[in-house]
Amino acid sequence: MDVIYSSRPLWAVLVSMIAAFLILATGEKNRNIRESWTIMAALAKFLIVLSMVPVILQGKVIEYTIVTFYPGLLLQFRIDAFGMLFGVIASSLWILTSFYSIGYVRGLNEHAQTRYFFAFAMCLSSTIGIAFSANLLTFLVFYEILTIATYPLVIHSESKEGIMAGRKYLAYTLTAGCVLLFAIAAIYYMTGTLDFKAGGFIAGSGSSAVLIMLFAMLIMGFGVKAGLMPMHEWLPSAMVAPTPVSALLHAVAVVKAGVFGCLRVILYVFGPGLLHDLGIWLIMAYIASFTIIVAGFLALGQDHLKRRLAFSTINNLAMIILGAALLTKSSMTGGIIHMANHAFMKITLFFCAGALHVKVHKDYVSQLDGIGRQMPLTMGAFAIAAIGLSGIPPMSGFISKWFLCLGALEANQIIFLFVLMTSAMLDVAFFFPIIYNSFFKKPLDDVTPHFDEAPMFMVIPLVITALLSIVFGIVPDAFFRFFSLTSLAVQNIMGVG
Amino acid sequence: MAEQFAALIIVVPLISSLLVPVIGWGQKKLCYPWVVAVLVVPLICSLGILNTVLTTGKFSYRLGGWAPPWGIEYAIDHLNAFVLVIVSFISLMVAIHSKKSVEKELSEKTVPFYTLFLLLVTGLLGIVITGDAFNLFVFLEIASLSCYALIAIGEEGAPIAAFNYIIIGTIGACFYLLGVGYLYIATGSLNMADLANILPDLYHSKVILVAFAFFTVGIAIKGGLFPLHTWLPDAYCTAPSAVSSLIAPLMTKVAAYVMIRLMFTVFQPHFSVEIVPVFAILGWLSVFAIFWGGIKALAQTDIKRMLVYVLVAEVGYIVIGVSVANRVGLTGAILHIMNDAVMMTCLFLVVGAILYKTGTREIHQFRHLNKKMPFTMAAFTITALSMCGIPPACGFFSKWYLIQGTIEAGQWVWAAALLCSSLINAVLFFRVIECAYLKPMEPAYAHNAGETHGEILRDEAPFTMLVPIVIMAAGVIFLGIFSGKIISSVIQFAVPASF
Amino acid sequence: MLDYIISKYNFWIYVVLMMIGLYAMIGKKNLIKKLIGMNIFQSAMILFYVSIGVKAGATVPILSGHGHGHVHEVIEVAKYLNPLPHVLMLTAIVVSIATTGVALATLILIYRRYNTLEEDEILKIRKDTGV
Amino acid sequence: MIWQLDLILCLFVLICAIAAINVKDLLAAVIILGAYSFFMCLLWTEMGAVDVAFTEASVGAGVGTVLFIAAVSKTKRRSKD
Repeated sequence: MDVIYSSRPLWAVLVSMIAAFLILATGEKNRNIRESWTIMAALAKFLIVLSMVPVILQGKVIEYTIVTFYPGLLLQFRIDAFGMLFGVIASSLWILTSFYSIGYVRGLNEHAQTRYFFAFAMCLSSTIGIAFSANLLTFLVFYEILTIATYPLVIHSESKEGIMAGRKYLAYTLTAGCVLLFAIAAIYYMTGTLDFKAGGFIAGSGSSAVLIMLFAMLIMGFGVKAGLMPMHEWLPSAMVAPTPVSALLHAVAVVKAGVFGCLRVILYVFGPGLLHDLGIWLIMAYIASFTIIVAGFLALGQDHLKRRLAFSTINNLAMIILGAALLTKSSMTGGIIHMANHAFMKITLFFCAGALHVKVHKDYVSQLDGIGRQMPLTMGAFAIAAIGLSGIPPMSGFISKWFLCLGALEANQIIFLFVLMTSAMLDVAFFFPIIYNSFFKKPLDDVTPHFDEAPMFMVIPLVITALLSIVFGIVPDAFFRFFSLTSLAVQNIMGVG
Repeated sequence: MAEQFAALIIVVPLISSLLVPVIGWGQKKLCYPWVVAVLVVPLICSLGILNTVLTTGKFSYRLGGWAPPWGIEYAIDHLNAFVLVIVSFISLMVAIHSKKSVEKELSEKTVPFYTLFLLLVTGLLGIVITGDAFNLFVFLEIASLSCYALIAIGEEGAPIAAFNYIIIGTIGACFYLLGVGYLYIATGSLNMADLANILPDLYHSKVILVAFAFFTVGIAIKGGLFPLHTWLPDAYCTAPSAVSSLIAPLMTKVAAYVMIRLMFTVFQPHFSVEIVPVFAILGWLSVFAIFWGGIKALAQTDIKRMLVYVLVAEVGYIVIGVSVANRVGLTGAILHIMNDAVMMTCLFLVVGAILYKTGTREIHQFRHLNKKMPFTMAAFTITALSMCGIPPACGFFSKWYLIQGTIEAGQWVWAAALLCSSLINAVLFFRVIECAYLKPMEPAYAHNAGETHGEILRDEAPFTMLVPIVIMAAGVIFLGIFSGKIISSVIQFAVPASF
Repeated sequence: MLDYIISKYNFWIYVVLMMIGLYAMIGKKNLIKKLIGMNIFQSAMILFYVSIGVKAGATVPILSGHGHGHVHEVIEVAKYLNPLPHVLMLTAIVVSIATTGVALATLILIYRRYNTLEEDEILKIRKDTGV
Repeated sequence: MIWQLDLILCLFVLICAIAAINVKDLLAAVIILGAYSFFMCLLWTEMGAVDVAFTEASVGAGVGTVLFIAAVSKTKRRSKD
């Protein structure tokens, strides 16, 4: 494989970190200048990331070493197709989220906006770091920075509820960090290397009992952020955060970083071959299935819109992990592409929830009767994304579910096909009442019956993401070449494994 | 030139400390600039020494020109050159920071304070630089005596804490001296290098065993290792803030250095590992130290007292690194000597600044400190994150090596203790951060703090305090990022070659 | 066994003295008593060092020659005690008296604050005042 | 070295040490401590450590006792144990 040495990955990470400090220095007084830093950094980051896509598609990898601690122990960026996919998702959605955030915080006249934008930029910086990291150590470093950078966002409201959610979040993620630190140290001790390798690198370095233990620890560590049950508890609580944060947390950065970590562990540390030999892939798939079903049912019971979306997130993330755990070519394709598709659809849903919150201060599903007449654009986008998540063509969710189902068949595990089907039914069950109520029910008294949308800063991003999820459903390879990147990643993994 | 550095590093602060009263007699205000100026000299000397060691390898300086087995020798290798830099750098930073807090807390006693301050630094530097077992005792006592006196001039309760420290510290020093005596009986030498040559033939002698036991207990007392730490919390907590920010990070670290020096240089590692099961005991004691320190710290509402208990746990870290007795663990221990010294200094300096500005150390009264003292609190937050082991701050990397060490030694419980301790630290420090950065959880705090409801004005610590704090906080990050460089250029040579 | 004890009796004395000192330091409540114990402890240690230097039939390590360059006879090492431990103890005595001095100064501070030197009373006062 | 003398001195030292920590009158205890130091000096002289003995006599038994007496006179004389 060709390796290109370039400092572009570093700049992609640094640009938002620099912006974060510029934001801090600019402060509350010059809001427009401060926001312009965010936008500029987001655009710059996106362009840097995008400029590397063609290189990756040629089958090359881009590498940059920051520091070497020891032979085999270094902070290093290496961009492969899988990392690139995540990088593109995160950096493209940041632009939209930035605009949306500006509309949101100004619409609500939030406090501590500087801290908010600072933490936001730090989050993105570490997310890109995670996407581009070449080894487990680099991954862990950025993963922990992400943990800390998200904390100010979770407690943003500074209410009692927010602080409790923040404590819960820290308790879960920091414990996970410790478990990871131990597991990674043990892997380094056993193998002397931590570099991700398509198809795994750990095979044969220890007894199967030790390997299974390490696998469990790594999945526990990354599974916390991915909301894998029973470690999902922090995620619905973290819904007290402002909506753009939830959007970013639950669609792009934090939970996707967890999923990305799980997939890295499954596909690039252990590898399909080893997991088959150890026989833990099936257990993993069952855990994921359990999460899918239970989260679906729990979502049904939520009246708070954002909490319902949170459980839907847990459900979808588990689906991605299921795809990887089934270890077939189609299921992997489905899982990896679902990372992208879910990101666009889920961020749309959260954007809609935020728009409702800002415009009409409604947070509960039961309050949404007839709201579609007042905010047709918002609820239209909501409908598109919800339909997409349920897996109905021509939205992008269909593509990923199709591949996942194919994968379940390829793995000769019909049961997972049923799991996916059940999940789709549950999706329909908890999304469609919202769509129906908002468009067809008689409006509640306090709903303005004529067109009265949220600020355009908020509406335009959510319309864009909704449209994109249709486009990706029809042409999966459009714009960002997600499909090509996915198949390239799968090819790499299967080619070796 | 480096030869002269080795002498100057002791002589300059020693003589200058005697000149402090002379200067203070004339003009009290001149003491502070004098002390700061004097402390630059050890820093330059230690950097020069480190440079020489790195380029030409280890060397020795004969005091008064007497040849080693009889005369006192300053033997300098990578390990003590490294620790010398830490000690001299931190003492300079604390000295710079001390100006305002000494004026406020010890306005009557400025002159004795600075005299003793320099003596303490002399003692610490001497412990590190000397290559003679008895000379080490003398410097240990110089440092301890100035410590006792400095602690005794602290707040309410300080004299009694200092008295306890005197009693227990003397026992520790006497045990060390007895150890030296028994070694002398067996070998007839006091020079460390000489001892290292003679001792291997005598490893099965009971006298050596007794000496080793006395050394271990003596140093454990001085370093505050659980369960011999009982004097430590009161003594360090009641001391004036300028004093505790010097002795809390350094005294324990220097004791850890002496432990490494004795166990791996004077005695061969295989003696300390195979013939005496001391490391199994020390390791388990450290596990208790970590948990006990962490739990006691959780119970405190006074931030300085909390830090002191965290310090007890941190001593446990270093001793675990020593106890695993392998190369990577020891690397972690030596790295943690540096990292912990920097982190602890930063935290104590921050506490000193907060105490100076707000007059309180109670955590729940820290409200709005992020607005009042943004830079101080930012430094605190960075260091706190480092204590929790968040990369890329330095705490993460020492933890990484320590855990590698425990894995290599197969001590899973020790590894678990290290990991649990980061979680305990997270609870401890996020509690403070919540209090300082966020609105109060209970509205009850709102009126009893008696604060204005208007804009909270910035009221940052004075410049002399802020500069060292910011430097230390930056150090926390930089030492983390460059820890690989530090290990490959210094620490890997400092670890005994027999590993 | 008895032989063994008798032949090394000053080592035994040093151990006993040390234990007396240790007992006083830990068991006594009066702070001055603790300090007395500390002094006993330290001098016991000095006794140990002095005992190291003792040799049967040897004498004080002072040469009976007439100064430098006039030593007529060969110095027989066996005839003299080992002076090195003695020299070390000179330092140790100075250190111990310095420690005692600092401790006494601290004691006076304590007395001024609490008006007593009994440890239990001080603890009680501290507890009552809530410090 | 005369072992009989040695033994007697050792005995005195021991008695003084025990007495010093058991006398309730602190001034008396301090004086006994001075006596203890003095017997210690004799013991050391007898063992050949003349220089140590001189130092101890002047510093330990002399200065030390003076310091102790000064401290006791500034504080309480009676002790509970």
